[in-house]
Amino acid sequence: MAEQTLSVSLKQVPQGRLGVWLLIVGELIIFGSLVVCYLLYRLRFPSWVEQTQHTSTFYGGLNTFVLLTSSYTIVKANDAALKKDLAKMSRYMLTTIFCGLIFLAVKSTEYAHEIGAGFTLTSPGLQATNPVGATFWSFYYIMTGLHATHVLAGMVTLFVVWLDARKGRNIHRVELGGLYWHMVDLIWIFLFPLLYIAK
Amino acid sequence: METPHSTTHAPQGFWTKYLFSTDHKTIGIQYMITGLFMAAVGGFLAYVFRYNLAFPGESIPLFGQLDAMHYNAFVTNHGMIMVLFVGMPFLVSGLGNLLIPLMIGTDDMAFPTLNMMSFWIFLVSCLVMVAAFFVPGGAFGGGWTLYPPLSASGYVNRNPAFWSTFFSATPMFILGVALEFVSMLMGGINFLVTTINKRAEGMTPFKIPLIVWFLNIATLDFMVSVGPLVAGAVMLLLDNVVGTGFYDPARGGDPVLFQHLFWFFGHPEVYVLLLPALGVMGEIIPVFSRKPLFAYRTIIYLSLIAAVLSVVVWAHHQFIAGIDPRMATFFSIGTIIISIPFAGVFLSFMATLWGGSIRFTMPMIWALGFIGLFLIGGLTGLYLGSSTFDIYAHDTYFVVAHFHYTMFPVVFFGFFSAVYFWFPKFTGKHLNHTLGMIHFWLTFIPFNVTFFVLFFNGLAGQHRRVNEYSSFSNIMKEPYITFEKISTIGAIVLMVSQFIFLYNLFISLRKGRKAEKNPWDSNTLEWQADSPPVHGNFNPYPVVYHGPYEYSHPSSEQDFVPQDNPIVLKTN
Amino acid sequence: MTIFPENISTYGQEIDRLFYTISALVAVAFVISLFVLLYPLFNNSAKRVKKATYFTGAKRKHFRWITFALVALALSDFYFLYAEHGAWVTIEQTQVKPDFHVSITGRQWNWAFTYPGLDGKLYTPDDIVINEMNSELHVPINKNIVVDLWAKDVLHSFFVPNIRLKQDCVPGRMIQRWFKLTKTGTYDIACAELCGLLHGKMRNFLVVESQEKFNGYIDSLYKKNAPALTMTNPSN
Amino acid sequence: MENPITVVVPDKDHDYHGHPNYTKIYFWLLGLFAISLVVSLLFSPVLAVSIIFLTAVIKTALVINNFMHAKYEPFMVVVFIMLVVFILGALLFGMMPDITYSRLQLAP
Repeated sequence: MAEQTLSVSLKQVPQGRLGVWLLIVGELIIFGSLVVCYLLYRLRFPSWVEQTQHTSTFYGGLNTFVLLTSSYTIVKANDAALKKDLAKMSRYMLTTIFCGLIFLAVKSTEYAHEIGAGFTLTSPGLQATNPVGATFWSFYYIMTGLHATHVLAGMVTLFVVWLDARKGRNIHRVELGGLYWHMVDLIWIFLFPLLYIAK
Repeated sequence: METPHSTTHAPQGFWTKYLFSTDHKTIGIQYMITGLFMAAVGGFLAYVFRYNLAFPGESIPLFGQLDAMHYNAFVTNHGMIMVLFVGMPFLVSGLGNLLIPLMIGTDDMAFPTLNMMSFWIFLVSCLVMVAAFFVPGGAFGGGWTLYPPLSASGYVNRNPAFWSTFFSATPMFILGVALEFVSMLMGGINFLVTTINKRAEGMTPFKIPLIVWFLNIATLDFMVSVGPLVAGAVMLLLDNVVGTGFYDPARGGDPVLFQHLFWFFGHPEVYVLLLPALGVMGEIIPVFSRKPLFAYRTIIYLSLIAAVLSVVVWAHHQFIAGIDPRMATFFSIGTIIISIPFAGVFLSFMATLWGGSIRFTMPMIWALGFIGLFLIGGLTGLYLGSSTFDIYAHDTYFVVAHFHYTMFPVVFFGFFSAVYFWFPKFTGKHLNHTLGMIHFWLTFIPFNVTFFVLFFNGLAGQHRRVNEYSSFSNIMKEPYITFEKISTIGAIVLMVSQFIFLYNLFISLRKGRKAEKNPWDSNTLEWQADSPPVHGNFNPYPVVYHGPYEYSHPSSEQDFVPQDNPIVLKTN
Repeated sequence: MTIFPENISTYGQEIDRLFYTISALVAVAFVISLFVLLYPLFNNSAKRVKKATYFTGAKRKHFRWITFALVALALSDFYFLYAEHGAWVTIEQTQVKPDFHVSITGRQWNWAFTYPGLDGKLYTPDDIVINEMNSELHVPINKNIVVDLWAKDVLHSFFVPNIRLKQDCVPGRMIQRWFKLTKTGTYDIACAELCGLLHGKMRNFLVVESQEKFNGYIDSLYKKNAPALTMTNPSN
Repeated sequence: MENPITVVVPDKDHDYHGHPNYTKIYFWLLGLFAISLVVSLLFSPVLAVSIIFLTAVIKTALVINNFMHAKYEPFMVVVFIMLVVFILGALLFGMMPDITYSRLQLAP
């Protein structure tokens, strides 16, 4: 009897990783709800297709490439961390953060481009002629903007982790930062087709 | 035996011990005190507008005249404060923090610093909510459901000059709620990780006390259902502050979208509050019946089913909001079906009483009161789950009475049961029994007086959120005018009698009878720690051998077998 | 004292009947549950029963009673879902042939009524609009009246307790409902959805009258409004 | 008697039971990305959109399983991911009749 009850029945995930997984669940539902709202409106207004013509597949594609690469480098960093190869890990982490920087730079260029064409969060110019179309741009900015904020947050997190990890402290945090970073990548995997290539 | 951790590292200074503590017990008590403060705020708002309803146009003692603008603001804030700023800290954060580590036999939460942070964010969110009353233009008055376009555009009940600035009431209201969500999400991650990873050795899933199960189901339910509302609130905030058109029909937006997003969270939120309260009953009833909880595993399965169902029935709040009538039928069926698992849980609690040896202690009386009242609340839910009757009853006082019959027992009876039960554990002092009895009867009876008459007002067609019913002379006639007055007098007695509780807390803390380790002869692990538990809770960590509800087991001499007692029980 | 206000519509009776049906079921459930709750409290107090009986309810034999209760609950649930569905279809999903068609717009803070003009059609330039606080909506008795519900600014909810009809008006969509009234008189039209400062003052009247009186009212209205028919075509 | 609590030291004795070939996965992801780009330029919208979202789903599965090591995690983590899908599905199909298929009409 007593022997039987002493066994721990659930296989355990380390608590840090479990926490990050739960955070990811929460974040994915928030983003997913935005995507769902966008999808509902997109299906409601076939005329939004004109607006999607104005998003730049080039910038979007470039950013997809950058984020996929950064996902790859952070997973390699984690691999190096497990093998206790601190120099390699540090290099890969910095590459990832640099990829994040490139992403934000491309995003800013893209925003500048769109704002120059008169598409802003409220698109006052568009509202006069095509009020329904203006809402597409609200969605565009809220979704990409929130995503860019997460990229920034991920970069800061990774940087803080790197400060410790390069000296060999708290190496397990590389994986946690990496998990978060992959989530940012996942969201982009869906935003890219939704906003840039499904025209 | 090696000491697993030190119990002498308790922070000693005033600031670190009582304010910036990472100890789960301190944080839990901080949550509860903040919740009590917000309950006082919410209660005062209720008193003011309840008085105004019964005696329209008269000057309200302690307040003065109440105009329509403030009436709307008070009703709105009363709703939001009572649900998110009283219910959540009492039942989810407060009880969760106090009980989870103790009941699963560990020293603290998985992430103590995160835990402290979530409390401080919660405190900031409370301050934001209260501060919104003092900004130019007054607090937000668009209904606690925040329905756009009223909440999103300039058509609000306030001076448009104060409208679109960020530090006006609407953005503050949304911000306060958003901060509360952030705090609860952080706390929720903590609860789940703690329960999954930090259980004492031997505590298999079905040896976890019911309340820990329920707190975790509630937390998970909260975490997965709050996302859509966060997204919706971000869009609402942008509509409000920047002027986007997510909910503006002129720009293709749809106000019904926000209603969906709101109730997708709003309905599970009811269960987020209900489940911990049920968990409290699940702890109290077996202890004072001296019997195992009836069908412990089945209760857990039923509540898991209910938690899954709870996220697919949300549109029953919108039967007449212009949704597709065929969808309404679907959601009506879902709503009615969800009554079945909860009926199962309640009947199991009642079955626990049968064949028991019932001790009418204070916590038991509150628990029984809870079950009696929630019975009325749950059964009147059947009227409203029926989409056809909801055409008539929606947004009338029938709905108000119904959800006060569910929410008031859940939040306050659940909270009071918990306080009367665990007060000796966390303070080392017993509460005064006589004062407790007076408090119970002066809460139970006035509560029924306040809300039972409102069912009839609702059926007579009186709709809610109207500050002066005098303009509807066809609907508002005798005896409904008298009913309003009865309800208000009941509410005032109800509120005043809560001072007995505060007095009881105060006097018992100072002069109360000293409590032993396990005053109720209870099984669960928290009673095996000291009263009050030291920093670190257990030394050494307990090892669990039995389920939490082995009362009056035939093969044991004592009528209770603590979970960490290594004796072998014969099963028959 | 009657529970409900006087019913004047053809389908209001069904809602009242549904209420009594559910009440009967709920009363039975309430009495049984109360007995289950109170019986052990009197019978099994610690003074009378010194030692509790040990059973966990894990066995199906013990859980049988609860299973019975749940099945009974499920059956009664589905009984009244079945009972209510007809009324739901009548009120919400039925397209009746309109004898009289009127458009009602909720705005802050009154109901605006639009009658068809001489051409008998709504949304044409000769529509007659009545847009003031406490105004009256005149409808004929014993006729199918179809109302188009609109909202101009924020959410409103068209509520006439005596008809047992309530419907939210949502900006951005038109919602059609119908009723047929059986009794003449003046009744309240309220707004049941919080719509801002004067939500509580948003009260208009429904005047049900005979066809002759109603025709006279429409004629007088047309005479009075004829010079001021400058409404733009709302259908665009 | 040993310390009775299971102290979880993160990744101290954690083993992934082998690792996926990250480089291979990375090239798969890039390949799928290229497919979605090419498809969007060549095919008719309906076909293109279906293929694009198919690639997005495959990419997600690859990232979650390999980069996030979900395939080495216990069942619980899979349940969490399924919860997200369930919630978003319920939200989408619950709201679709009201938002997508309702006609936008402004009050006269």
